[in-house]
Amino acid sequence: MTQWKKTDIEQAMDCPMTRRRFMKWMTAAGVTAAMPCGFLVPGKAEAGIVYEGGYETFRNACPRNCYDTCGVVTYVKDGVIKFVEGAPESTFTRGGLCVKGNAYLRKQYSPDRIKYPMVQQGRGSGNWKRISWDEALTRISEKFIEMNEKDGSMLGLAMTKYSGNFGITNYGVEGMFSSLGYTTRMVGTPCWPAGIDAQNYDMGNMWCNDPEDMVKARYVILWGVNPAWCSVHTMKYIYEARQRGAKIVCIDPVLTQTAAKADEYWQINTSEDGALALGMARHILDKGLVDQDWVTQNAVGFDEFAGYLRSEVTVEWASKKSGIPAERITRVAEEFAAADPATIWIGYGMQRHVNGGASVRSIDALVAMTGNVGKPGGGARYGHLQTWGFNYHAMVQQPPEGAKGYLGPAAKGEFDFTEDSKGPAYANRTLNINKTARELLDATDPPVRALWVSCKNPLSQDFDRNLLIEAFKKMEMVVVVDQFFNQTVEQADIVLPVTTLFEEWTVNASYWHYWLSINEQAVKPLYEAKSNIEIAAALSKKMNELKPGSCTFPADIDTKEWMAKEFNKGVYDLFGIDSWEALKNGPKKARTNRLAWGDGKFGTPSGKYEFKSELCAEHGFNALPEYVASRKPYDKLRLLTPHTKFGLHSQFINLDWMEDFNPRPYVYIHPDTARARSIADGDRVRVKNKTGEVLITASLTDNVPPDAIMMYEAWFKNNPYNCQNLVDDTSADMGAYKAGAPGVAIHDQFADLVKA
Amino acid sequence: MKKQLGFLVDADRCIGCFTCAMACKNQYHQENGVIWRQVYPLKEEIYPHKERAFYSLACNHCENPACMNVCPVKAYYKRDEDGLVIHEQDKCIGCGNCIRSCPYGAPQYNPVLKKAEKCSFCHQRIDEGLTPMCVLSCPVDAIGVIDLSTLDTTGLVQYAPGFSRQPVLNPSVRFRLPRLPEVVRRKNI
Amino acid sequence: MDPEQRTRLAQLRDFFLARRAQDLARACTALSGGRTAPEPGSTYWDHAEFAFNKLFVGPVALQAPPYASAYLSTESRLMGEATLTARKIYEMAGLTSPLQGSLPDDHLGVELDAALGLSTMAEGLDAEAPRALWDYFLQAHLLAWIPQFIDKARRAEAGHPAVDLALGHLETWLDHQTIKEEGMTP
Amino acid sequence: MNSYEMPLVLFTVLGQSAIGLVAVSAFRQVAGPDAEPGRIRLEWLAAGLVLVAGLIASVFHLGHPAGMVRALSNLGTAWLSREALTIGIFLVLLAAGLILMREKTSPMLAVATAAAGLLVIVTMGMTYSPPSFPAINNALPFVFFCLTALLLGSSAGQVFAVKASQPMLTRILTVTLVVALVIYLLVPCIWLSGGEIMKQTAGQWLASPLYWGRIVIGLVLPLALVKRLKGTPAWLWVLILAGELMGRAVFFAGTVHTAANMGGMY
Repeated sequence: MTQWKKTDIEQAMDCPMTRRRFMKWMTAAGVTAAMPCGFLVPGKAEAGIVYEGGYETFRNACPRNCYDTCGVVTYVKDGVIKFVEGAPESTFTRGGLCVKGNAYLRKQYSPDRIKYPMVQQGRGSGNWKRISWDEALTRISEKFIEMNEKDGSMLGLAMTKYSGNFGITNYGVEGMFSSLGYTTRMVGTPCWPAGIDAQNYDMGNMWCNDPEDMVKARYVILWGVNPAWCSVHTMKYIYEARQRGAKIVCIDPVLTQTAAKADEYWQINTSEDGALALGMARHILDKGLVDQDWVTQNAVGFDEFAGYLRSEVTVEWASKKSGIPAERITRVAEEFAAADPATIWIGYGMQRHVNGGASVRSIDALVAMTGNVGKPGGGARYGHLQTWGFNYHAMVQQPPEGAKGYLGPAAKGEFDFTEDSKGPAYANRTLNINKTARELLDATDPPVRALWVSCKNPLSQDFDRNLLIEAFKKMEMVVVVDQFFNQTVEQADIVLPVTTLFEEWTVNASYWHYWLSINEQAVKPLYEAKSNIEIAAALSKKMNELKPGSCTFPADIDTKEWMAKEFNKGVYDLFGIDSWEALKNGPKKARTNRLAWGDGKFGTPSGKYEFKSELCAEHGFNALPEYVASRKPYDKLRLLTPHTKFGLHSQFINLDWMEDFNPRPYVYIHPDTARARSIADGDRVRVKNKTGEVLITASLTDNVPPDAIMMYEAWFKNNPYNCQNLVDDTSADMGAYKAGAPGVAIHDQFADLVKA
Repeated sequence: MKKQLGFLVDADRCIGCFTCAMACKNQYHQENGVIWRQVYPLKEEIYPHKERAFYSLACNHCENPACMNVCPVKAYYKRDEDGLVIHEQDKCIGCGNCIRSCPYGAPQYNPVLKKAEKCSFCHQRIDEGLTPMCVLSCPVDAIGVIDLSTLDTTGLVQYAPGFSRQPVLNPSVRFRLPRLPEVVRRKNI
Repeated sequence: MDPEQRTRLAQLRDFFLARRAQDLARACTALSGGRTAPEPGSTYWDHAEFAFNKLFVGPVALQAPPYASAYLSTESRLMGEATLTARKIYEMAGLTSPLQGSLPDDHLGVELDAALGLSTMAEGLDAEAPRALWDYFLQAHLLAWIPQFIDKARRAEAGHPAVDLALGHLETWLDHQTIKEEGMTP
Repeated sequence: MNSYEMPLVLFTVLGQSAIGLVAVSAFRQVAGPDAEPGRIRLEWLAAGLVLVAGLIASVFHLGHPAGMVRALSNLGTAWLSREALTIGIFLVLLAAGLILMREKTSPMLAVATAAAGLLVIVTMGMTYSPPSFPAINNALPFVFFCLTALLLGSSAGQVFAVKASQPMLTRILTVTLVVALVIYLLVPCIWLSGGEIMKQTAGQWLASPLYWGRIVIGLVLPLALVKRLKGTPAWLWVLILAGELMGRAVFFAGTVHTAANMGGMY
């Protein structure tokens, strides 16, 4: 709907006749002589491919860190994306996207995109100079080579990357680092590690049923999860389950949008989920509602667990701890045990506590003792990586020979499927990504000199932001690969423009549903943007130019070929396709592996569900899913910093379309708490704690309990708001076993606030 | 009763995710600030939990539309075959009378074109047998296309609380009211 | 358009297509007729480059995007209808951008370069078709967005004398086209 | 708060003032003391100019003024079209009056023009009372507009009236001022007992300095002056006009639209 008035000449321009008449005049007058243009060149008039309605359609996949990972159909005309839509073939997303997916055009064609490699004269000064890719890679390579000579290894180079872009070929960043030698890696994840470890101790792996089978459930407990905001496409299955007679219970410290859609909502005392689950387990035990056959056949250690319940746990104790009245606990426990099948969806926010892993184990135990594990419509749903069995060809690269590295065990991230390298004792130096600031500051011999940031926005997402600013100051060089000028690029020396999902070949799977989507390159990368593997190839070429043999990453690559190299027979069999080309006419669904533990063969050492896990004890935790106390408050009010529906971590919220619906951040306070501090709705308030402070607008609501305040993590375009000023880097209990580092207690933070 | 298309706003299924509002922007690229479909949170007097229940509303394609009646230059017409109220933007002189007179704020002012514009029920898509983009994009089927002449109105209400009662206009929209969860609050605070 | 105007246009094109300080220095010295501009390499031109990048290049959110469709589309977007119209106009004149698909065709530097080409062709004898095309490109395109762009660049927070110089010349060149237009002299 | 819509404020107030002038002068001719009715021609000319000024102001309100000529195409349902028509009729009659007038118009023409003026005010009243403004979705706009006409008609009329009929005009002015004062003080209170939107409208009006400015400068001060000076000074209409303009600005900006409270109480 542009405001071009259709002048007559414009119509004339549309019709080919005028163009032909014009061309005829051109040749006749022989004007192809010296053209004064210095930039434009004589054009060759071959017509592009034109499809029905003039659109070429491409298949893309939203690569964000989201349960739904939607398949996308992209409509391109004249090399410009005109329209995006959900892929209709997927029964999970059913042709729909979400508020963020529908805003993709504003990301792709925003004038604010980072266009060229640029270098900052003085970090944080805001003075940038444009440089060519060659110059940028030369500066970077010279720095890497200098570090290698000074330290004798590449350990001075650190990489921090996580879930900004889950396209599988983006593991080429890890591959680039491996090809440079043994480097320092920020390993682990702030997202879900404690829950992964818990489910590994209980069942041998994190594996959930196909969410589409939730319609078969007769009882659904949504425990600390908010699908109405973070998995909008799952809500229709929850509604369908209710349609068929299921009861929906939501347990969450905050009255979320999901809670408003449940039949019954329990406003639990934050981080006391373990106590509540154990209380329900004790009641089920007393009422003799345990599924004894299933337990004896499929589990070990139940008797010890029952002993623990009888001696240590009572419903009254659970009620006092969780704040939920005892008669409620007993009634729902009985309903849950009686319903067949019943399921519990365990959210990621729920395990971001110092006792997160233990809480997940006690909820798993609740599902197991009622025989709901391995049953369609049942299960302790958390997440899965069944559909991630790619080759990781981009990630697996060999270090240059003679590369020296770190002597000692190397932790592996949860997405690192490579077997443990049996080669020389050298390994990468792995630091805990959840303590990035502290680790970067404390690392010695060699200290971390250079930081490479890709698929991550540390200054919006990492914890103890003031300490992280100090850590950045210590770096001799910071290279950031990103699409927009966010708070991390602000502190970068060199920024490299990276492609959007429409400009690179890759493939995407989900950790929740069982669909697989290809991501075709729909348009040429705008300006001088390159995808992560193209950057790796270019860097390798420059490194070997300056110092032959210093980087083993292939120098020239074809990104489409590299995408195809990720596929293997396992993937083809799982999805019933013979080549990735089959994904060009729509996402495909996995044909098997969709019923977690359906065959009763668990991945635990005993091959059974382990109420009592020796492995867990070995790793320093309780063998039984015992109650672990929550963190002692270090300030007056609990501070919750969950996710907003308008963004995904720090992406999308800066787009002008999104600002129409989500213009500014708020801190949500209970009216009583606000009145005690004479704060009115809409007042500017200062939220402070030992870590830092945030200036923000107050919004009064009883959705939050009186002893807690809540603000959403987000990056607004020109707004210094950052909730990470308040979140310290205290670890969660579990997470090191499967994710390489313990999780982080994001919601175990406390603060106080005062009228600004 | 003649065929009259309208929107079914199922506030019980609606999760206030704004996908419909953004799908409309993705389809028509309106100017910044010009919003054809807006997702209105219900105030606490109507739904006790703040910003936890919504009405997704665009144009209600009324039976007796205020915009059409007050427009001095007849820039609106109501299609006979399905009762959709369509705005012919090239006739519009930007007097703002429709914007002032529509109780539901459907016509919006386009500051660049200096004209009014509003939701057209994606009538081009309706003519092709497709559904409007907002309806198609909703992940929980909380907006539907209904034909008032054949609609079974059980469980539906025309003037939901929070939606201005205008019987003279007779808006072609029906609501299903949001449910209330049984809330169990902590007692030990 | 007389030769003096044409060289001015070429200098403006070089200015807005500049990649680094030296390009800016060269273009500016040419624009100011070689008068005593500070010698290249001094911090004057670094600051010019910093301001130039804040306004037109990045990586910070642009204060004055130098692209037609950032002003002529419904939202400040790139690769909009205006870009494709510009591409079609170049095609009509047998021209194409070597960076088509990566650098939006309606970048100010590219459009000024096209203006150079089209206006030259329009000078031809029986050049009825090119004159119509040049006239359309000037009236319906250049005059539609460049004044808005100049205004936005001037009101922007980042600024530098070198940038103001170029904006001034761009404005005078554009006014010159309109005056000639009214006069309808060929 | 909506936008102040200054063009509409000027158009409505000036239009109504012109109509008031003509109506009062017509009344003076028909029912005034049989001495000569004063400088009628000048008065009607002034009224004409004021109305034209109002029309020019209204052009700035349109996104595309060129389309104004088509504004009559929806006479069937649009009060705005009817308003344009009645203004046209009023202008024609006014012009006729000016041309045919010797030292005063024929009473028939004077009354006809005044009637046309009243018709304009009726159509204006209907145009500005749509269902989207519950507080004024009634006859109130018509009442407000009549008051504006009478207030300015009787006060500005002094300038043209002959000595003999000035007391009559002063009486009309005083009565209208009192009525207006009562209405403008009473209406927000009535709204406060109405629906949510009416309450919000009352809140906006009472909180607006312009509302109180109009009460003091536009009504109370003139009333006091007329009482003390026992007559209407020739310049009094300036105060009244200022009051009316302030009042009309509140009328447009302070009246709450239903769309502003979607999802809230009604």
